[in-house]
Amino acid sequence: ENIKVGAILAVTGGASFLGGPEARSLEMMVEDINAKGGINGNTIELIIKDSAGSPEKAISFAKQLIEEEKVLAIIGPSTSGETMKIKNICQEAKTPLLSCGAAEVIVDPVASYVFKTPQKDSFAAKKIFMEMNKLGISKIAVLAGNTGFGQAGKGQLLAIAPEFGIEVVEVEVYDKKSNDLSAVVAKIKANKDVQAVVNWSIVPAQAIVAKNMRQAGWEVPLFQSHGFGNIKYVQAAGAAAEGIIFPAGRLLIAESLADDNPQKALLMEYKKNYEAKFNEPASTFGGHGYDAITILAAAIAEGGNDRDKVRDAIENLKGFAGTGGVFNFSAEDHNGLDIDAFQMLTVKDGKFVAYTGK
Amino acid sequence: MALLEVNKLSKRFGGLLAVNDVSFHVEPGQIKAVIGPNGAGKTTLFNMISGTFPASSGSVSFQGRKLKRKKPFQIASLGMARTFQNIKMFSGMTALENVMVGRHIQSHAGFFASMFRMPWTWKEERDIREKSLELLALLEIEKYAHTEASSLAFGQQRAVELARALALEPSLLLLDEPAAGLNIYETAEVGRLIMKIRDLGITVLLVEHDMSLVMDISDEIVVLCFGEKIAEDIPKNIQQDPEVIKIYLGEE
Amino acid sequence: MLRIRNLVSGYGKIKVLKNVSMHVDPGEIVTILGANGAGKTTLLSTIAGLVRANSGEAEFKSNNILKIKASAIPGLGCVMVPEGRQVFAAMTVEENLLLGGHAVQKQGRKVLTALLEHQYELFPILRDRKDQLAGTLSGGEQQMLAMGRALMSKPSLVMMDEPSTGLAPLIVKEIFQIIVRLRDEGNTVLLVEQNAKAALGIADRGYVLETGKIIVQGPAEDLLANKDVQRAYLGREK
Amino acid sequence: MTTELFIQYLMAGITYGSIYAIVAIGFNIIYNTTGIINFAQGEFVMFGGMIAISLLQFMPLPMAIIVAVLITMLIGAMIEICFIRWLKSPSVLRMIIITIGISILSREVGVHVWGESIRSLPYFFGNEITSFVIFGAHISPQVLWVVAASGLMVIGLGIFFKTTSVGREMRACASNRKAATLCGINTQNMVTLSFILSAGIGALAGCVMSPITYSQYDMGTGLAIKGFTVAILGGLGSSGGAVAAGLLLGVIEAFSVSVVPLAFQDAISIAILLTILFVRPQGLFGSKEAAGLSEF
Amino acid sequence: MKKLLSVLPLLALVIGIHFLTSATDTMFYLTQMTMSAYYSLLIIGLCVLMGYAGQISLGHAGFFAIGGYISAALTTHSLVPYKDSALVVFLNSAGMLMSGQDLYGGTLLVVSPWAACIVAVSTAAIIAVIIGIPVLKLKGHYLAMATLGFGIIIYRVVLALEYFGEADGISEVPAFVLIPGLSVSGNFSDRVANYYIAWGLLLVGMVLLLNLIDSRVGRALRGIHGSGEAADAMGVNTSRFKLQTFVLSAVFAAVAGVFLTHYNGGIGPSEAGVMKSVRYVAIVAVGGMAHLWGALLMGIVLNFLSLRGVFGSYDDAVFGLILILIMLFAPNGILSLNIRHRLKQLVNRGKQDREEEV
Ligand SMILES: Nc1ncnc2c1ncn2[C@@H]1O[C@H](COP(=O)(O)OP(=O)(O)OP(=O)(O)O)[C@@H](O)[C@H]1O
Ligand SMILES: Nc1ncnc2c1ncn2[C@@H]1O[C@H](COP(=O)(O)OP(=O)(O)OP(=O)(O)O)[C@@H](O)[C@H]1O
Ligand SMILES: [Mg+2]
Ligand SMILES: [Mg+2]
Repeated sequence: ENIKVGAILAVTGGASFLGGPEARSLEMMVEDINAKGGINGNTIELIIKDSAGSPEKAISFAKQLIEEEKVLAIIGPSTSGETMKIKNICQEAKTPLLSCGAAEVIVDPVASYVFKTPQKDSFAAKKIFMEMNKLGISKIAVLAGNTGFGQAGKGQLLAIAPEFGIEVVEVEVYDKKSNDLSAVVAKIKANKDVQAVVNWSIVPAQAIVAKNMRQAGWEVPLFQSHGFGNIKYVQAAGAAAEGIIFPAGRLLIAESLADDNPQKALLMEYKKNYEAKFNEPASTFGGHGYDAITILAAAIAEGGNDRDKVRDAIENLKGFAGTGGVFNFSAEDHNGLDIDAFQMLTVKDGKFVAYTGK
Repeated sequence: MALLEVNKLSKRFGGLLAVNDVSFHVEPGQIKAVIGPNGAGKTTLFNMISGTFPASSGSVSFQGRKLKRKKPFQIASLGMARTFQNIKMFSGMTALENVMVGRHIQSHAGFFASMFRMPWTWKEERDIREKSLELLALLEIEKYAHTEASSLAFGQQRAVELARALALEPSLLLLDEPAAGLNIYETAEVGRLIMKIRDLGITVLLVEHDMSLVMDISDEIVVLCFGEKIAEDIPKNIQQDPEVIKIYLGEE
Repeated sequence: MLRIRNLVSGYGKIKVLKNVSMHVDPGEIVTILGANGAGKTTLLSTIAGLVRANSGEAEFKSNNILKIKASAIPGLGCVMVPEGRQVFAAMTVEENLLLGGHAVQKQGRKVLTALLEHQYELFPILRDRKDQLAGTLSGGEQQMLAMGRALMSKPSLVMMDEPSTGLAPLIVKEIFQIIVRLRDEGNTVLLVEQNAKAALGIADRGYVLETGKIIVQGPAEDLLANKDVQRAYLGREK
Repeated sequence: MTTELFIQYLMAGITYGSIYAIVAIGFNIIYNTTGIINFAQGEFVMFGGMIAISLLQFMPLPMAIIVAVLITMLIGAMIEICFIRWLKSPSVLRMIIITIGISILSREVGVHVWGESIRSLPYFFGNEITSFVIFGAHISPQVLWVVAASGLMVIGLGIFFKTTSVGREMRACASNRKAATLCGINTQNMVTLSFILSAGIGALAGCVMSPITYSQYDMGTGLAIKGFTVAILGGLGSSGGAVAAGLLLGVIEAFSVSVVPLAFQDAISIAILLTILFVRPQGLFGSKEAAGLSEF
Repeated sequence: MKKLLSVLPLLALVIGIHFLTSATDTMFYLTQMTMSAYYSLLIIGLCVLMGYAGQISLGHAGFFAIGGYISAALTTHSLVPYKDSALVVFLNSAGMLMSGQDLYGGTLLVVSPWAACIVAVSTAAIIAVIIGIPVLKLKGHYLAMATLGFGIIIYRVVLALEYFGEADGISEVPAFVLIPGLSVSGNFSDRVANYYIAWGLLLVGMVLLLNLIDSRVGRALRGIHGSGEAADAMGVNTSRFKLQTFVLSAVFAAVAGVFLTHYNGGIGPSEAGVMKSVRYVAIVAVGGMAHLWGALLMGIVLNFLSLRGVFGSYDDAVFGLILILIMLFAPNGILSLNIRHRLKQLVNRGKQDREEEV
């Protein structure tokens, strides 16, 4: 039997650095699954629709995939804004959706057919704040890109900071296409209270923030979000990337994990295969796609070609190791990751390494 | 009372005084001509009268009303129509449609009435069409009614422009070089037309370099030179005015 | 100097010129008369390369000009003063004139400056307006500018398309004097005019073009005396 | 505001401003010969940067930049020859739509050749964290490269258009092509030349700014919009105007962060520009007459 | 009357498509047909502005967004926290509010869609008047830039304001109940009704615009396009007509925005983007500028193809290619490629040639 799986990803457009690796990971994994004889003898037919990050397209594609292609489930979209537009559509049509969007509203409140694979922003924020507590930092500046990711992260940072006794003294949102942020860096640098900067975005401007801070001769710690999980940004920021601290899944430091880590084997394999096939470094974004398709595959193995059964199977999945962490889904938790999914990393000599504190 | 009164009108472009303190008036039913060397300021004068740009100083009254700060379309709707030295057709529209635009101020249908095609607009549309066809017939170009105006020959375009101006049912018609580019037969034809227009009760003020036309049809002539009025008189006297001969007409 | 044989030309499917043959010899003024739409402008434009000929021959100083790009023709010494006022509206008068000197630019600045001076002498008004944008000149001034611009390239053949249109009588006379003067200085002029009488008055020879065909040709005096020409183009005496 | 902060903002403004100015000048060059706005101008900047980055693997930096500029010029010429040259008297809107199409296609070429990721040239001097200090403000030396490069281009082009005959001829083509032909000017070559020139300038800009702003396949659109805004505000066709307007926009942007949230930066700066435009409809340095005479 | 007749074939076609799809069990096509119809409503409005009044607008996505966003925000942001404020009480008693329950059981008190629609469209109209007065004084490229600037400002504002959902846009917009039993919503069950609502609106718009251009006002507009100065001299109040047309097209755009937003159940910033505006202008141009039918045709076809994702990741590339090809080979728009006319011309030419030979 042929099982159709739909995917709506921002392969082109402003969010292509998410959708691109996601789509490639999906293609690679589906090829892999089918080459191994499919799931219980069923091959998977993957239909990728490129939304270019536009919600209206995502809506159109969701309806198309559900009714016309009658897909079993939909993977994606890449961004939270798009996901939120089709959340109800999938829910109404009782089609499982495995979003690669970051925002927590996707799974909170829980819609029974909607899941997401990227780690929760709130955990990333908490992880950062925990680190700050250790370093004795209490006054920070928050920068965010004007993407859904940046917006959600900024919201979490502002909401959670008081819990950790941290005061946010400056907040700025920059354009996702910004190509120089020296003015805004100068502005927050002028506030002498600022002890550290948290930058939350998924766009290349992350590297620019780092550069402009260091060029300004400003040496306070720079924290980034898990959106920094792409070695290309480190290369782009060059010398300025050194010492950046950020939470991320363990994909980026797979080599240095202990051998008994449940994620290690699959991380190494995914990384190796991806890098060999596409000749570019693997990123955590591609990992979100990888997680979505492997979770779905596991659920199909359980529930076959039946939307409801697959939904139930995902909800019952426990202890499932993915690139983002170990997933434990439940009726209340449609993300399934806890704060341990994150590990604090830093950049040393142009490479990601585990952060061990000062 | 004069239909049009031009009172001490001046226009300055940067350092250039294109029109300098010019006064004259046009009586109802007259054909009045403005002549003068190239660059004397005739077109500039016309532009100020019709409101295309404001005068630097001086005033224009039309039908006893001051035209200060009035926009061209407001002046047009008071009953003053004009043609242009370089013909300005509405490109992309037929000759008939060109003339129909001329009926603009004589009709009323606005945005909503037009969009919803109110019943009362039907009659108005019909009237506009009929009147325009009449005018085309008057100028003997009815056979080009449905030809695109800007693809017509030069002379025919002039006729369309004239018909369009007449469609306003103006009391004063300003003509800027109506015979330019026409041969003598066509020029004479234009002369006859202008007389015909006058006989309809329309006053005419024209700029023209073709002296055979000007001398034949105009009742009075104003001569401009370097922006200043140097003479105003009936044609016979102008023809003999030594200064006008010196700077404009030349010796025969 | 210029020799045209069986020229057929027009716009797309419309053939405006149907088998036109004519010639211009060095040092003469040749005028072409014709009603509106007869094809006079089309004839000049074809010679100037702006309109592609369908068939026929046109030879200028033993160059086959039908095969030459329009932009290369002024370099051979054949320029056209176009109908209407095709000045560079957004540029100054002096820049307009300098552009006219494109073809002689290679001969150096001196030559160019001298030519510029020459035009200012011919048309003193242009000197006064030399820094004004050409688009704001009066109709007559623009016409003079267009002529001056054409003369800047020291052409051996000047084609003028209705140069007197829109000009004051005095200036018209002046223009015609200039044309005569050009001839006297050894230039050759091909003149298209509505003002048939004045044109024939200064021309050596003339052609009458009607609906794309030459119907009468001959020395100017003959044309002036020709009954048909009189009836059609000269009209009543003033 | 402290002097230090003031200088910091000012330098940031000058950096953005110079970049906008160069793009705007690229627009002006083509506008001056054809009377159209080439919306693919931003893509020339992208090509310049991207090609130089790719070439860097085979040659030293100065070589890579020179070759990239030359290749981009070639691309400019190719675009003109393929899409523009053979059109007979195309309308302005038609040309604009064609250039928009070219811009979209160039972007697609970019993404398929170089992928969606960002790249950059190395800093000409030092690296990402090098900076020097004036009045307490920290400035990256690359900023000086950008400012110097744009300054040189502006002066060079100004001289070129105002005083050289080729420059004058290029402007004549914009004003009246038929008349230009009658003067013996090969209008088609002039147009090709203008594409080559503006492609070259765009490419050079793309190289000097790459270390600061990075290069990415879709960087052109944003630059084109800013450049277009600046070109209009300065008065189409005026390079001096482009520089003034570019610096003005850059400085407004830089200083605006001190009063309004960064998220509103563009909205504020463009609102200011529009206000200026309403007061001076021909742009800062455009002549009123010229604006009135060039119809759309 | 004649104009009414001219859209009858289109009406027949609309009904025909419905029956055809229902007979072949391909009703899902109606989803994208509905969405395209709304975009086309904007496009025909823009066509009158550009083709007939000769005024380019590179900011029309802005008006679409004003309509869509205001309607979405008013109908989704709950007024429960303010339910005792005088304004809310007044609105409620005026019947302009609507209460209900959200998907997860919370109570909602929001502005009713009819009221929101009226507010949204009038806001668009008022903004059009305010910016139209100065903007329409500009000409050519200057006008293009000013309208582009307006579009950017709107884009930035929706992206920066939390009220408009920043990067995520607004989701979970309720259905727009036009009359009881007939509502604009994306529910699968309402699809046929919505297809007819959208096309009904488009047809009415078309009739109105066709009436307009063939009237005193339409002639005046075309006159302005042909020669502004001459139109002025004919007594046409050019600035007023330009402004009225600008406002009219803004209203068309806003109405399209309101309806499509309710149909999609959400709106995102991509609808306000500059590239959208450029796209609309380009579609009008390839339709043939002063060619309402051409604009309509291209509006439907191009949007339909794009929304169906026919060209996948090459959507933009194909669009660019279409622009170039049509502008190179059919500069007067797609309808100038009229095959029958071409054939006729060929035949005629053949005849003519023969005549000439004789
Ligand atoms: N917008 C303008 N800016 C500067 N000077 C101008 C402008 N318009 C006209 N002029 C100048 O004003 C003078 C008068 O011009 P105008 O067009 O009125 O002359 P005219 O009498 O109509 O001449 P013609 O018979 O040649 O048409 C001319 O010298 C002209 O150059
Ligand atoms: N670009 C064009 N496209 C199509 N037809 C044209 C074009 N230009 C001129 N014609 C037609 O060619 C014919 C000859 O025109 P041409 O301009 O050569 O006449 P002319 O003798 O110069 O007339 P005039 O005295 O009015 O200047 C006319 O019927 C005209 O309509
Ligand atoms: Mg005049
Ligand atoms: Mg002619």
